[in-house]
Order: sequence, then structure tokens, then C-alpha cells
Amino acid sequence: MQTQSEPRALLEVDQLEIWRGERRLIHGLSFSARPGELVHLKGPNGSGKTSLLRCLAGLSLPDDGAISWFGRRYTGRIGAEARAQCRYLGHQDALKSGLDLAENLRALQALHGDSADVNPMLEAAGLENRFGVAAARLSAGQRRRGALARMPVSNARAWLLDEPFNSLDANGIALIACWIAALLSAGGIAVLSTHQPLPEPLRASVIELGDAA
Amino acid sequence: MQTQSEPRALLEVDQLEIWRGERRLIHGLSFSARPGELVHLKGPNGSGKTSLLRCLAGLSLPDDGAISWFGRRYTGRIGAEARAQCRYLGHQDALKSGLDLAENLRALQALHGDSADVNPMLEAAGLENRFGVAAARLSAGQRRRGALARMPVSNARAWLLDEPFNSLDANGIALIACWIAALLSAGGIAVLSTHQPLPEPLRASVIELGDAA
Amino acid sequence: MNEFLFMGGYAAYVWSCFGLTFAVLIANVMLARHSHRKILRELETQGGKSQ
Amino acid sequence: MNMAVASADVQLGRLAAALLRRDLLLAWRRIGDALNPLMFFVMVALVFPLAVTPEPDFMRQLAPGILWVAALLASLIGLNALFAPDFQDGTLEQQALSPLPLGFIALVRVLGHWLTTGLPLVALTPVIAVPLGFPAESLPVLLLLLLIGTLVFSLLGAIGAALTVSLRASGLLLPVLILPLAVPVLIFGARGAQMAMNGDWPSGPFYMLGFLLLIAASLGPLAMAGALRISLD
Amino acid sequence: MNMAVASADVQLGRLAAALLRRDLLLAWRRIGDALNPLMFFVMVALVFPLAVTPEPDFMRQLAPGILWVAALLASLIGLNALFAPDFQDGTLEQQALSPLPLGFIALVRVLGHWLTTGLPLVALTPVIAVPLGFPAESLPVLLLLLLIGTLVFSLLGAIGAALTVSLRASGLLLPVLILPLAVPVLIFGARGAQMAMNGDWPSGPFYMLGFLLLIAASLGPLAMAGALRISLD
Amino acid sequence: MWTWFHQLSSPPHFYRMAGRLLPWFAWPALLLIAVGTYGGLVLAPPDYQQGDAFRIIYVHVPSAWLSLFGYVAMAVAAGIGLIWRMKLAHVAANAIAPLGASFTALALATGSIWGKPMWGTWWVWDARLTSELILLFLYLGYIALNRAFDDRKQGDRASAVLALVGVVNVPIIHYSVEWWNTLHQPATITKFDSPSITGDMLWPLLVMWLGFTFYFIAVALQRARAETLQRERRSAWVGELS
Ligand code: HEM
Ligand SMILES: Nc1ncnc2c1ncn2[C@@H]1O[C@H](COP(=O)(O)OP(=O)(O)OP(=O)(O)O)[C@@H](O)[C@H]1O
Ligand SMILES: Nc1ncnc2c1ncn2[C@@H]1O[C@H](COP(=O)(O)OP(=O)(O)OP(=O)(O)O)[C@@H](O)[C@H]1O
Ligand SMILES: [Mg+2]
Ligand SMILES: [Mg+2]
Repeated sequence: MQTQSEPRALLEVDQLEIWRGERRLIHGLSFSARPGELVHLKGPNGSGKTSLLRCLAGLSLPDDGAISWFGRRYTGRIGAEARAQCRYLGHQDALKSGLDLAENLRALQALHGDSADVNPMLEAAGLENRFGVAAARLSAGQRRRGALARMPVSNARAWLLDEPFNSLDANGIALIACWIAALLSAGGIAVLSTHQPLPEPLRASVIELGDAA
Repeated sequence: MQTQSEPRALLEVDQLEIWRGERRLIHGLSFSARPGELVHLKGPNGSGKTSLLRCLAGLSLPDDGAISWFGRRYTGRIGAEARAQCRYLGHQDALKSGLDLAENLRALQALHGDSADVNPMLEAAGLENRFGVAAARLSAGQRRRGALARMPVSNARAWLLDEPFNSLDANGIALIACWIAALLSAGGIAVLSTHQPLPEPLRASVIELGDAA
Repeated sequence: MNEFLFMGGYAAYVWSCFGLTFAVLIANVMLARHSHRKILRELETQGGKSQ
Repeated sequence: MNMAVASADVQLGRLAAALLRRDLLLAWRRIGDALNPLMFFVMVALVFPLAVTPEPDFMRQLAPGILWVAALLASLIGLNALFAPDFQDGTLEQQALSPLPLGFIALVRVLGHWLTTGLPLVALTPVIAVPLGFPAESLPVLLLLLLIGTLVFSLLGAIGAALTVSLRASGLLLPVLILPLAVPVLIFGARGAQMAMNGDWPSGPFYMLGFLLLIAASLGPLAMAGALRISLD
Repeated sequence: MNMAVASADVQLGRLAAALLRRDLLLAWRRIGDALNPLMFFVMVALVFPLAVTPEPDFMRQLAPGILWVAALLASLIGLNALFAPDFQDGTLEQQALSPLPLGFIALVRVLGHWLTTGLPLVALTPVIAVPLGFPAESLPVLLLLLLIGTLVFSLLGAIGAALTVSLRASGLLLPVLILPLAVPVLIFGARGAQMAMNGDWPSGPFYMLGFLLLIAASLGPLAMAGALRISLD
Repeated sequence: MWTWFHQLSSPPHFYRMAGRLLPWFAWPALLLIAVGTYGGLVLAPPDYQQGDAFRIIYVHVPSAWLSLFGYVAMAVAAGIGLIWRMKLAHVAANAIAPLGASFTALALATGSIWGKPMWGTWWVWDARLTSELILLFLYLGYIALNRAFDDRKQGDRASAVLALVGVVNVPIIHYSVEWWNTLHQPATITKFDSPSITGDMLWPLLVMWLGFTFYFIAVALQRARAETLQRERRSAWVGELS
């Protein structure tokens, strides 16, 4: 019985259960994210953050429970209309080593029908002098920045980021933080997992996942 | 004109110069590491930490200057006798996704003629319940722990670690820190690059690399 | 009887066919039952351990 | 979301273009990989005339079949490189997350693969067919047959590649999965080439190959999408 | 350090063993996978009668070619996965850092590939050769020929694979480097097989194959090490 | 209906039900095969042109039939497993695969043994023979793929996709091979045309056919039960069994 004052949740997780191999990583997990809300998945290595994010993105199916995106409830595969409004970045940068960042991002954008020009973001990420360099020749941090640069130019309302700050330097982290902040203030949501303290000015509702080594 | 009191440096870098593409990343860099010394490479993304580490390891050749390992001076490729006493771990974990950790590490150990049993270290890393699971099924942090576990059981006197703490949780980092501390107290040296603050009890001589984005 | 076994000169072919067939049929049954027994035995021992 | 649906076809077009551009770029920057099948194709076609040294007319009888076998086996070679790289570097995940159907994406990727392997192979055929004693005037028919046939081979092979993408050593397993499925194409293709060689128009084989292409192109995407999703899960 | 040098040969042995174990593990997770070469071989052989003609005497004439084509395919298939994955997941770096020569390591890896594809195929040859009408008494000669041939194929293919790993090394080297060596193997191998079939001893082909094996085995490690180093630098 | 479906998809229920069903297939199978064998070997008169060699038909044809039936059944089970994510369907498919493969091998073996006296050679490139051989490879491919995965769920679903692709192809393969066969009619094969089977030749064949089918179902059930236990090892209800 929600009042008009509080907006509807964009993401609702209901009694989620996830098994991997013989182990039950997650069970009875429920939470929701309203517009402008940031969810921070915490937990030791192997506690199931990545598995959870992959379920939310629709890459793998939960063994039980339901996920609601933008008011639609999915017990099986996440529908196309939800996928169209989510962007996922995993541990891997999903960059082709043979292509430069712009080429890479254009190819990735096409997958989601984004068409905005990425170059401004690449410049904002301090990669203006890396245009035309194959991704294989970029430093780890530069690749990470590049991979993240397609988020702010997308028309998505939800970002799912798995350890986005990996191998980023201080102002790289600050940059991503302000991109996320912009998304939130625009009424989007983000779910991210990281072992590092959240950078300013981000405030998040924390989800602690049980520990397995 | 060094006195007997201070031991000879295991690693000496002399006027090193490294170019990548048409950019000069590093020039005139000189430093040395004595037994028990830890070197921390700092610098923004793309400043050349990985490039430097790869030169030290002998994966790529410096464009100018010399590197001395264990008293031997190399201007070209690092010699086999030096490579035998160094271990390098880059951004990648060098694990075959089809094999489990023990199988992986045994194969890697053989490359350097190490023969010590890795299982104790894997247990120390809290991976005892992951035996027999293919590396592809491990979490990012578990893979990183596993990749690092071959260092302490090696008979090497120098470790070169490129962002070892990536995707490790708090006690993962503490674990690696104490492995490094053990190496140092045994008279070895380590050169590592990381964007995170050094964990206790490590003390390092910092090398600041010039900034490029 | 003999000439039944003789199969009008085709003994080798006919009997090898039937022999082969029944061998395979029996083998299949054996395999199925064996694997079932095996897993049951494993469970017994496991149960013993767990108690 | 309505908007998304409305402009779906536009998006499909843009997506296909982008995917093809990407794959052709990659192929161009690693042209070596694209060359393997061609080399194999040439060598297979060479063995029989050069090594077996049959009399020409005997050779001419074998030519169509050999050409088709060579084409089939050659199209198997590059296959395990079709999805595996994308699977390893995480691109495949992103493709699976696209709101547009994964089957369509896979289909376009197969097309790209065919453009870089199958098509050159067909283009190379005359160089091989003529020495084998294939009459030059009926070459166009042969090429047309091969054009369709290699497409089907690529589609079938892609299903196998999608099924084995997450396996480390798919090596000899892939052909075992594919070859039985490819038999009909082989039969009709070879027969068609035979007829073309004798100078008559292989309408029957054309119908059959077209039919097979239709099936492969309509059911293949479903199979590939399913297989890829399974490999990612 | 002296110690390291002194026990170098010991280490070489242990290293080779470990590398081989790794590759065999990757190739055969289960013993059942050892069946794949058999099915592969039979399928490839089955394809010919379907495409060409089942007439026994024709098949007999084709037999040598068929056997060699199967061998070639088996040694080339999955070869582009010999170094590329190691390059992507960083294993190649570690191999390059080993105090032992990279060329030796690459050689062992090739051996591993051959053990999982070439060798089983040679061992299985009789299964196909005899039905194709190959005289049993001349099988040993055939197997010996194939043994050498598959080794050369694997070596050459590995050089190609090493070349295509790197972004810089132009794949165009591939045909220039590989074809001139591979084609003679194929031709002489098949010729030798035919001679064996007719019951005479193929000394010529043997010399040729041995010679080519020498070249490949001596030039291979250097070429591979060079290409791999380039790709890492 | 739906509840029944759901029940069926619950391992313990299936295990018990299969256990109860088993005898109802096993004993009739035994009886029918015994009767059929006797009828086929003793009662049936020799064929006027093949003599007693034709008696091979009583094992050959049922095997050949089951080889096809088995593949379709496997594909159907696999499809159900894929669509309704029903673990038990995958179990069934895996139980059928080796069984079907063995009958395919039997059809090939008995067929070629039969061919020796009939055509004077072990193997002729006849359509049914060739397509049977290919069918065998479809089976083996399924088994190999299923075993190649170290994650069982993945293996099941991947090989299920393969089975569906295969079942679409089986008729196409058969037709194409028939067509190919008409072109390369080997001179050796003259009389693959069926001799007019009279009633007293026919009934043992039908009995055998029924018996083999029952046998097939019984063994498949037993294999499925074993695999169910194997997979549910960790679960509570299995614990209670022992
Ligand atoms: C789909 C697979 C097969 C089916 C459905 C099948 C079915 C049959 C049937 C119904 C007959 C009886 C017709 C007659 O009396 O002539 C028959 C006869 C025969 N089959 Fe098969 N068969 C199959 C595969 C094979 C194979 C693989 C072989 C040999 C390798 C084979 C060899 C024979 C022979 C030799 C006969 C006797 C032919 C004759 O009567 O002259 N069959 N088969
Ligand atoms: N198919 C599988 N079989 C067995 N175990 C699996 C499988 N897939 C994942 N796991 C296990 O699931 C656990 C969760 O992995 P996950 O990647 O979700 O953890 P994580 O929270 O992301 O850890 P990290 O912080 O290191 O990234 C790990 O212990 C992993 O070993
Ligand atoms: N072959 C090359 N051609 C052009 N530029 C290159 C090449 N190789 C590396 N670079 C550039 O060299 C710079 C140094 O890369 P390096 O990986 O050493 O940085 P890093 O300090 O490790 O950064 P990070 O903190 O992100 O890991 C990067 O800007 C990279 O783009
Ligand atoms: Mg993770
Ligand atoms: Mg770096």
C-alpha cells in the first residue's frame, strides 16, 4: 500500500534463490530499488555477487524467486523490454583487442540500439589521446574506463556494474562515481559490487551476502 | 662506494627508458631494491606501471638503460638465471579455465622448476572447498587468490606483482600482504603496482610514475 | 534337431545374429541393474558415515 | 518500450550493419585466420590429381565429389574460432543481453564468417575445378551450388560451434557433431555438380539445397541462441 | 643459478611432462573423449563415398588421398586454438618467463596437440584403410608414412598459429611459409601410400617426408618462439 | 493433467512410480521375446528364396525399428526438458541414448551379417544401411557432447539442443540417402525387395517387435531410476531410501 509520495521501485527482487554446482549461494533474498537509489552488493570473495548480478541482468536464471524490472515480474528469463533499459558490465571489459575503443563501443552500442556519440565520454575519461589505438595496447585502467564510457551515453535507466573500480586510479574512480551520481539524480538506479569503500558522493543501501571463501 | 654493512641490491634499474607507440612513458628512471625491500609503483592509469614491470620481468625490452638482477647487468633480454629467480603475476591470472586450481598451479610451477606442494597455500587462501572445481567456475577473487598462491611456494627471491589486490576482499588483501611480508623478511624483494593504499604491515619505497591518462 | 541347428546351411549367420542380439539385450539389463545397485550401495555407506 | 518495438526493424538493420562491420574489421586485421580454410581447400583439391595420378577421365568423374568434400571439410576448420573469442572476452554476454533476439545476432555473425571464409572459397573454386577437368562453361552453375552449400555448411557448423563454445578442447568433437547433419547437403551438392558437368541444369539439387538452406536459416538461429545461452549460464 | 643450469636437463624433462599432462588433461577430461578421433575418422571417410561414388574400385584408388586428407584435417583442426587461448589468458607470458627456452616449450605443446589428434588417427588408420581395400600387409608402411606426415602437419600448423596470435605479424606470411612445406608432404605422403598399396617400398616419399620433418622440427621452434615473443612484446 | 505433470516432474514420485511400473514391462517383454524367438526359429517356415537366413529378420527388424523409435523418444524427452526445464526429462533422454545406440549397432551388425549370404558382401551402400550408420553417429554425438561438459545442467541442455537438431535432420538424411542410392545402385544388390511375408512368418515378427519395445521401455526406466538417484544423491528423500 504505497503512497503517491514514494515512486514505484524500478527493481524488485523477491525471495531469490541461486544455486551454483552443489552450493546454495543465495536464498530468500529480497530487496528493491526506487528511482535514484544505489544498491551496493558486499560480501567476501565467492559469496555470490557476480552470480546475483548475472541473474539480475538476465544472463542466468534464478533457481527460485522472481525479479521485477520496471514493474514487470519475471520468474524465468528477463524480457527484452527490460533488457533494453539495463546495461551490464562484468569483470570482463567485453572489448575486442583488435579494435580501438570507439570501434568497440559502437559495436556494443548497436546491440542495445544506442546511437549517441561516445567520443565526448572517452575524452571525459581522459582517453582523447588513445583514439585509434587497439584495445590490446591500452592499459588495464584505460580499458576499464573505455568499457564504462558507454554507460553514460546509453539511454538505460539501470546499470549493473561488477567491480567497476577494478584497476582504476583515484580520479578514474571519481569520474565513474560522478557518472553514477548523474544517473541516480536523473531517476535511474544502479547495482554495483565492489570491495573498495564507495567514493564520494555516493550513498548506497548495502546488501551483505553470506560468506563463502 | 657501498660499505659492507648494507647488503648488495638484488635489483638495480639504471637510467631506464621505455617507449610505447610514439610515447615515451618512462625515461631516466633509476632505483634499486635491497633484500627485504618492497617497491611500490604508483601512477595514474596509463603511466607505465605494467610496461615497467614487464621490462623488469623480461617480457619486453627497454628502449634504453639497463636492468641488473642479482648483480648481473642486462641491457637486452633478461637472462635465464635471473628469470629462474623471479615470479611475475600480471593483470591476468594465467589460469586455464578448463583445469582446477591445483592442476593449473602445478603446470605453472613446472615452468620455473618449482616442485613444492601448492595445496597448503590454497587452503591458507581459503580455497580448500574449491578443489576440483574448474577455474572457469571460480569467482574473480578466488581465481586471483589461486594465481597468487604459487608465489609463496616458489623458491624465487623476487616477486613482480601487477595490481595483486584486484578483486580481492579485505582478508584476501591481508593474506597477500602477509605472504609478501614473509618474502621480505626472508631477504627477498617485491615490486608491486596498485592503486589502493598498501595494507598493513607493508612499508614500501614508492616510485611515482609521470602521469598520462 | 540337428537340422534345426543347421539352419539350412545358414547356421553361422542366423545363430551369430541371435547370439549377438541376446548378448546385447542381456548386457543392457546388467548394466542398468548394476549402476542402480552401485548407487544404492554408495548411499548405504554414505548414510553410515553421516550417522 | 513501444518505441523500441516500433523501430525494431530499423534497429535490426543497424545492428546487423554494426556486427558485420565489426567482424569484417577483425577478420581484416587478422587475415591469417581467414586463410587457413582456403589453404586447406586448395590442398585437398590438389591431393587427388597430383598424388593419386588417375587417368583424366577418371579424375573428371571424381571432380564434383572431391570439390564438395573439400568445401565441407574446409568450412569446418575456422569454426571453433567463430564464437569462442567472443565467449572468452565477454562480448558474447553483451550480445546475449541485447533486447534484440540472440538468434538474429548469431545469424549475422555466421553471415560475417561466411563472407570471410565461404565466399572466398567459392571464388577460389574455378582455379581448382578447371585443373580437375571441370568444363569451364558449366562453372557458373557449380559456383551457384557451392554458394548455397557453403552457406548451409556455415549455418550447421555454427550450431556445433555454439554447442561447444564453452568446452576447452572442442577439437575433434565439432566435426563429429556436424558431419552427419551435413550429409544431405553434400549428396545433393555433389549430384548437382555432376549434372552441371554433364551440361544439364540441376534443378532438383537446386530445389533441395534451397530447401535445406531455408530450414537451416530458419531453425539454425533458434538452435544457436539456445546453445549460446546454455554455454553462458 | 649454477644449480639451475646444472639441473637444466632434469628440468626440461619435468617441464615437458607437466606441459603434456596439462594439454592432455585439457583435451581429454574423460577417457570417453578418446573415442572422438575414431568417430571423426570414420565420418570423414564416410563422406567420400557419399559425395563421390561408393564403387569399391574407385574407393580403392581414392583411399590414399582420403587417408591423407583426414590426417591433414585432424592436424589442422583446433590448431588456431593452440596458442591463442594461452595468449589471451596470460599463460603464454608465464611460458615466456620460464628459464627454459620458449621454443622448446612451444615444441612440447605441439607434441601434445599431435598426441591428441595426429597419433590417435594414425593408430586408427587400419579401421578405415582395410575396408577401403588397402592390403593388410602393407599397413605398417602406411602407418609409418602417416606418423611422419601428421607430425609435420602439426608443426607447420603450429607455426601458422603462432604467427596469427600476434596483432602485428601479418597473416600473409602464412601461405608463403606453410604451403610450400605442407603441399609436398601431402603429395608425397599420398604417393607413398599408393606405392605401399601396390606393394612396393616408398623409399622416395620416405626420404622426402623425413627431410621435411627435419626442416619443420628445426625451423619450427625458432619460428614459433620468435612469433610468440613478438606477440607478447 | 497439470498436477500429474507436476508430480511426474518430482524425482521421488517418479522414482517410486517407475519402480512400480517396471515389472509390468519387464515380464511381458521376457515372455514375448521368448515366444517370438521360438516362433521365429522353429514354427515359421523357411523363406522360399532365402531359406532359413530370413529368420534373421526377427532380430534385425525390431532392432532397426527401435533404433529409430529410440532417437525420436530421446529427442522428445530432450525437448520437454528444454522447454519445461524438467530435470527428469533430461534424465530420460540420457537413459535412452546408450540404449538406442546399442540397438542401432545391432541393426547394423545383424543387417550386415544378413547381407553376407544375401548380397555376398558384408556391406553394400544401400540407403537404409547408410542412413542407419549416420543415425549411429547422431547417437554417439549426443552422448559425447553430453559427457563433454563438467557441469551436468549445461551438458543436459546442450545435448538436448543437439538431439532436436538431429531429429529434424533424420528424415532429411534418410530421404537424401534414398535418393543418392537410386543413383549409385550397386550391381551386387538385386533383391532387397521384401519376399512376400506370409502370416505364419509375420506373427513372430510382430510378437518380437512388441517384446523388444517393452524391453526397451523397461530398461530405459531402470536406467532412469539409477540416474535419478545418482543426481539426487544429496537430497533428503534419497537419504531416507538407504
Ligand atoms: C533403418 C534401418 C533398417 C530398417 C528399418 C531395416 C528394415 C528391414 C526390413 C523391414 C527388412 C525386411 C524386408 C525384407 O524382408 O526384405 C530388412 C531386410 C534386410 N535388411 Fe534391413 N533394415 C535396416 C537396416 C539394415 C542394415 C543397417 C543392414 C545391413 C548392414 C540391413 C540389411 C538387411 C538385409 C540383408 C535384409 C534382407 C534383405 C533381403 O530380404 O534380401 N538392414 N531390413
Ligand atoms: N558451475 C559452478 N559449479 C560450482 N561452483 C560454482 C559454479 N559457478 C560458480 N560457482 C561458485 O559460486 C561462488 C560464487 O561466485 P561469484 O563469482 O558469484 O562470487 P563473487 O561474490 O562474485 O566473488 P568475487 O568477489 O571474488 O567476485 C564461487 O564460490 C564459485 O566457486
Ligand atoms: N604498442 C603500443 N602502442 C601504443 N601505445 C601503447 C602500446 N603499448 C602500451 N601503450 C600505452 O602505454 C601506456 C602505458 O600502459 P601501461 O599498461 O604500462 O599503464 P599502467 O601504468 O599499467 O596503467 P594501469 O594503471 O591502467 O594498469 C598506455 O597509455 C598504453 O596506451
Ligand atoms: Mg565477482
Ligand atoms: Mg597496468
